[in-house]
Amino acid sequence: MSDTIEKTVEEVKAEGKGFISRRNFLKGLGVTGASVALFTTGTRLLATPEQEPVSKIPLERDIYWPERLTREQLIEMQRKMLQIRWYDRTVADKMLTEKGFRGYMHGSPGHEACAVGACFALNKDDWMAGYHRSHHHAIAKGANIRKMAAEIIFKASGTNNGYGGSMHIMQADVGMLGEDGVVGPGCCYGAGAGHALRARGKGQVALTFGGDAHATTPYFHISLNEAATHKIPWVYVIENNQYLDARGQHISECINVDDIAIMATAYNIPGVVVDGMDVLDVYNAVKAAVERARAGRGPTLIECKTYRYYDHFGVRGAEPGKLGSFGLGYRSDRELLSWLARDPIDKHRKTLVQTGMLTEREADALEEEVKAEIRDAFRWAEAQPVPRAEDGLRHVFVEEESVLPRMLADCPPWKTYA
Amino acid sequence: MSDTIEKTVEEVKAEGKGFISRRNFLKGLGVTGASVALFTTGTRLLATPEQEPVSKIPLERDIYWPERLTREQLIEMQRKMLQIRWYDRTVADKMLTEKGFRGYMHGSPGHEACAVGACFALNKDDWMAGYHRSHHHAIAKGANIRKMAAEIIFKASGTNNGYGGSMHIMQADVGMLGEDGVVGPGCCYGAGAGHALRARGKGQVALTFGGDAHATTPYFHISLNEAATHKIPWVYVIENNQYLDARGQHISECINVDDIAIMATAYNIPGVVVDGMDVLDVYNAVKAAVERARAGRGPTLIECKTYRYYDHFGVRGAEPGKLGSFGLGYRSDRELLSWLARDPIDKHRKTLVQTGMLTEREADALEEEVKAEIRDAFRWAEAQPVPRAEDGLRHVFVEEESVLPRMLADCPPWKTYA
Amino acid sequence: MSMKGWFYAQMEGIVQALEQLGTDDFIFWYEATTPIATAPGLPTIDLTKKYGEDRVRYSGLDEMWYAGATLGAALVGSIAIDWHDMYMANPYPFEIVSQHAAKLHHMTGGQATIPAVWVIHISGQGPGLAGQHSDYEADSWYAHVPGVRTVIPSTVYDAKGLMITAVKSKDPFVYLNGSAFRALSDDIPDTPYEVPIGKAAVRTRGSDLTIVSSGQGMLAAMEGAQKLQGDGISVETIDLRCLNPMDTETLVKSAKKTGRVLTVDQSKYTLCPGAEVIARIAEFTDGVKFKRIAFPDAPPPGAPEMFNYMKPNGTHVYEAAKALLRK
Amino acid sequence: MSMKGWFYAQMEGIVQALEQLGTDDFIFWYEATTPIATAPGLPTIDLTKKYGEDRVRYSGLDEMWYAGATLGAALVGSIAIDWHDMYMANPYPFEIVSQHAAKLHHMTGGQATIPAVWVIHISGQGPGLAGQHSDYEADSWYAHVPGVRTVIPSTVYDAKGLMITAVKSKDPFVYLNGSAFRALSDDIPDTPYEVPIGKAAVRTRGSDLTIVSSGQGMLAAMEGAQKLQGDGISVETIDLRCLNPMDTETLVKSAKKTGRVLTVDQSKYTLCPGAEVIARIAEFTDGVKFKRIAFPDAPPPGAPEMFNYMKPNGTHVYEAAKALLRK
Ligand SMILES: Cc1ncc(C[n+]2csc(CCOP(=O)(O)OP(=O)(O)O)c2C)c(N)n1
Ligand SMILES: Cc1ncc(C[n+]2csc(CCOP(=O)(O)OP(=O)(O)O)c2C)c(N)n1
Ligand SMILES: [Mg+2]
Ligand SMILES: [Mg+2]
Repeated sequence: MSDTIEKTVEEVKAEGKGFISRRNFLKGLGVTGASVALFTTGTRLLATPEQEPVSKIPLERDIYWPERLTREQLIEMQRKMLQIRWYDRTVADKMLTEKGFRGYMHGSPGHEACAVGACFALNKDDWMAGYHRSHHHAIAKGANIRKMAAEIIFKASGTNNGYGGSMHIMQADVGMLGEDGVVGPGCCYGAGAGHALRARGKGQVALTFGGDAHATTPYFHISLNEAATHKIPWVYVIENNQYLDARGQHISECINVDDIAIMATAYNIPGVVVDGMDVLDVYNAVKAAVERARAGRGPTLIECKTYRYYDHFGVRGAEPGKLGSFGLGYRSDRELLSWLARDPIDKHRKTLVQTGMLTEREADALEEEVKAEIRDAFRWAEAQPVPRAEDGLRHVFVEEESVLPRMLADCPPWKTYA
Repeated sequence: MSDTIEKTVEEVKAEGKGFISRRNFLKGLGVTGASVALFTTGTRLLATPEQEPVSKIPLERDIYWPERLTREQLIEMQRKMLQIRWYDRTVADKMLTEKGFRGYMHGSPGHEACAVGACFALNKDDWMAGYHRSHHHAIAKGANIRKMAAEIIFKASGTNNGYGGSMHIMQADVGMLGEDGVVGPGCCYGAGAGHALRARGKGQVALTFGGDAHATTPYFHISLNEAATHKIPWVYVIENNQYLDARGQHISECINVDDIAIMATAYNIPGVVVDGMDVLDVYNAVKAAVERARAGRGPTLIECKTYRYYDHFGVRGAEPGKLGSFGLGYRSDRELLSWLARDPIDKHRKTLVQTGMLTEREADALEEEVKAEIRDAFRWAEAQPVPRAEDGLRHVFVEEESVLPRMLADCPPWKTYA
Repeated sequence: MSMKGWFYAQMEGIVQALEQLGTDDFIFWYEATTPIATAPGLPTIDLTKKYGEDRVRYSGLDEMWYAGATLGAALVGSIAIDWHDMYMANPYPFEIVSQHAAKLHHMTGGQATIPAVWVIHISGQGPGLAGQHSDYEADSWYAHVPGVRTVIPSTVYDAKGLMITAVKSKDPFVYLNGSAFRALSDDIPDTPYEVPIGKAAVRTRGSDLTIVSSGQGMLAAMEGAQKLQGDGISVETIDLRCLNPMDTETLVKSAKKTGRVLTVDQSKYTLCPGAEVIARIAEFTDGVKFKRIAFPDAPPPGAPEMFNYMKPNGTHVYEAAKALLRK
Repeated sequence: MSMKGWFYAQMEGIVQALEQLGTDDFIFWYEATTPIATAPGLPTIDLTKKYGEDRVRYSGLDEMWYAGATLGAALVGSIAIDWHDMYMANPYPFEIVSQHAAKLHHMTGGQATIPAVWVIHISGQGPGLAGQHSDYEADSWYAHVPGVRTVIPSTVYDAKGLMITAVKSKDPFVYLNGSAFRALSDDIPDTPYEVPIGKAAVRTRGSDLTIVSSGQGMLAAMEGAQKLQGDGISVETIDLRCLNPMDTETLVKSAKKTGRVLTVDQSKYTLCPGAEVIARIAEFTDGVKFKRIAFPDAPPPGAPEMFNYMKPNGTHVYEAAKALLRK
């Protein structure tokens, strides 16, 4: 790690290095103009095109991390984003068209770059905690997609054996601590996990994903404060899609600052705003933060400006075969279109094609391959058995086969002692 | 309110106005050099001699509020500080010397200027929430000292009729919401009170006092965030005495910033550091914040750098008739002495004498008067009756005379239904 | 009398209670449910319009904040309501309710009054949401806290009446609001009325067997009672309505009459409200036979197969009652 | 065997459990009590020295933080202990324990394991501290949460044995730690041993009357039992030790034998653990007579006159037993 971490933005800028950006990187590859100009959303929160540190402590900037990715990795990023996209589009279409489909989703389309960019910065044995909207996180961290498809329709062979469903997918063996139906605590147990990992001394780090509303919860403060004070190897990635739930409350009505990242100032740690629609931008920042954490320099708060194409929950305003939810009332279709125009998958595809890593045909083929894979996954899932009713009494404890069916007239002790 | 509130510190400074300080005020009165140079505490948190806004939004600075206080008010400040000092010194001495004395205290000596400076900025019908160390707040807000003396020894005629004791003194009719044995929530219900007061439309404001450890609690963040977002007329005064409890943990081990006031940046509100040993400095800042709140401009976070002369709780290291606790281990006696040298009562006395508001004799007489008053209060308290045992079952509800004595063999329903 | 939905009844209760108190000094925090209620042929109730945005405040996602803010508003004398409709966040207000709201009147020797209501939604209703979003435990948590009244309506009539009682009271209330009742409508009075605290409601009168339940447990209890009546069994069904204080007298009198008591809870078995019911009856009368059914001591699973198996229903009640009658 | 204090026994339990598991991968957060324990003639146990500051961490005042951090550490496979000795802050870990720790194993279909112990101190002991600092309610709150074992020792032997059981278990535990026991010493084994969960301890054997209690209630229960024995009454005294799961069998067998059950709780009356005791016995056997005493449904007042009157003591137990025997 270079010393520049401890310098101010201005100093680094003055030195004329450190700000090796996506633009420069692409320029280096002979590609310019690839980044689409960012749309603004009125007077609301702006996405910023370059990763500008908000707090006084900047992240290390003299390495542009994506430069070090291989062609295979850059293509793998695209594959993962496509998997996420088609997984959720498939769920959306099923919700719209299949009577009796018992899955549901908090759709992640729009957020793909956040999940994939961040998870690519992690090793397999690093841990990641999701939130309620975490299909994309699970896939990005390498969860089994078939089992995920089975889980959201509560099949006995789902990731969680049908106990959890869409909001609680966990896959421990790929380092996914799980989604969380309660908004907020993920940062707290994520940072706690980081604390334990440091003690273990194997250089692992932990990462928590959160929505913008995380910034309004009690856990946000205590976790950042403690993680900063104790230099816990932990990265906090906020996917600021600007809205809370299906009421459509805008985050600007819930906090008094333009960028959540500025809150890092209260903890004297780097707070960074990145373009959440650019997988390389996200990767660059998270990778720098992960390196910083691994080096014992403590946590980083990263805010990805992003957007969710669907409604908060479910498929209101969506049409089969079409991406996104329109006419939601709390947001304009124009706003949605402006974000669709910056789609992270289109963008990365362009990068891959323009840099000669994929031909247009190969890019198409990749997409078809993923679609087939997802189609298969859901077919497999549908063929799986449902759980047995009595199994609801199992898995309450590791050390107890099952608990008693206390709703039954002949619950065992009744017989035993009567 | 002038427009300067929305300007940056630099702009205001450039205009050459706004920073009318204690020094300037005293200079205007022909007194200079009255403020004692501040001691530092090694590499730890520094008290800053002038009230420097920490966040980007400064408090209005073109009025030096103490200038508008009458002689009577300036003397009344001294009286209140003396009452606090002698109330707690008396408790300390009694704890040290009277076997069977059943009161206790989290001593406030050292903090007098914080309480008095802040409460003088409030009207009687403004509300104030204390914390566990709030003898000084109660007295500063005008609570009945006799009844307080009775309360801490659990007399039936104490402020709380003996139900509360030292940690829970409340006096509603002077706008004191009460102390709190749980560290943290006071900011939350304080700000909630402010919200309700605004709706009532009578221009009232609410103020919460907190210790430095408040900054580590979940309530700190959510209250400041919501109060800032909704521009709640509320002022948050942190008395940073640098230590947590009797373990002696220093606040710098619990937060990652030098000044708690910087945390205001996360909420885009003024965050101000003041000299908590200078009653006028505290008053000036809190008064500006109160005016700001009343004008509908939202909350302010004010950090008073201060010190507690006694141990966290009780009288370890103290001697009868002597001020302060020495030899505590977790802090050096030298550090304590350096703060004693900046005593807020001595300082204000000097101001009063040097500005001709009191002669030395009158100042002495004031002190004697207060001592006698406190002596009387404790005498009165000791003569008061203790509560009746069964009264513990009363006051559980407003609308129920008393609850049932469920520890008794003959608890009423037993008889009724048997 | 007119037909009103559950929510309309509650909103009407709030407005009428404030009218009776003659005050507009009222603060209401909400999260997911906009306080606008309609009912066919009746005027729309819109709390925000009526009292203004400074009093009726949408407060984002931070349940801990508005639980505490509610206390603060009440402490300075406003009637304050925390409309806590995020059941997965039920433990959040717990600190403020148990350590502050429930203790301050006593701890201040009668000075502090807390005219506040924490309307805490409990769910546990549908399958598919799993552990956190379909939980039902908060009844016993809050009912074990002294210094606060814990009520739990299961009829539209009580939803309104208990709301009026709670809002008018100078004491703090926890008003548990079962999500299963959201779709319920009933013909209830238009004029204000109170449901007294500490008085259980006898929903069916009978002499063979007493069934005691509360909140959403009443759905299974009533279904079971009907089936039993179909078999010619005379069932007395008691709806606690108020968990703390609990109506010992009604319970004991019914138990003395029938000699058999079945408790039904959607809450988790261990220390469910039914445990308190049985303990009270057993303490104050002899020779009664008891049976208790409840949700097993397990989190609710997501899969409908498992969840529906575990949630007590009318058949469970019917069979348990039969077993108890054979005892 | 050697004389050990309460705290020493617990620290020894932790160290021996880790030794038995053969792991050092252990995280311990504490607040007011430095984990250094001494006992006459025995080696000092200093957790910080033994495991390092990265594992044994003093974490300021933020109970909510380390309650959650404990969960995180456990989720990634470390044995994690939250030494929560701030009883006035007992509701803080409640969200994490009830909504996460207790549900995650089930909600993940058996994947997540949580080898964590939340050691939650309860007080309620001395007068003078009033409502918040001398409270005793958390037993029922936590015992009503399924998916977590709630244990509550009242002897030095159990303090160690239950700690070993809890630390070695792959399941989450709430270990309720009564402040009244801090000064207790006893001659207990030096070697590791476990106290089985779900097994109550019979402290005195008898045939006239069963007294059931737990935690600090045991102090009054044992005092009362002694007095009764002085009168020639044969008392069976049962210490629950584990509130959830509760040992129904031991309770029912004793009740069948004596026919009379008195429960004693320092917890608040409504839904105190004794309510569950009575309900279980009443469900599974007939003809037993019951009586329950507990702290009244009121916050504990500060003044000693009031507090000492309300806290159940040996005389209360004695008199209640006498009344029950006359019944
Ligand atoms: C503690 C809590 N409160 C409320 C909810 C209901 N809820 C679920 S998601 C959500 C909005 C979250 O917004 P954000 O963090 O921005 O994430 P997004 O859904 O936009 O991805 C709300 C209010 C919850 N699950 N948990
Ligand atoms: C929630 C909670 N945790 C812990 C405690 C125990 N405690 C009482 S005061 C205190 C230290 C508070 O420090 P600070 O806020 O700096 O206030 P000070 O005592 O220095 O005035 C602690 C840990 C408590 N009362 N409440
Ligand atoms: Mg969002
Ligand atoms: Mg302090």
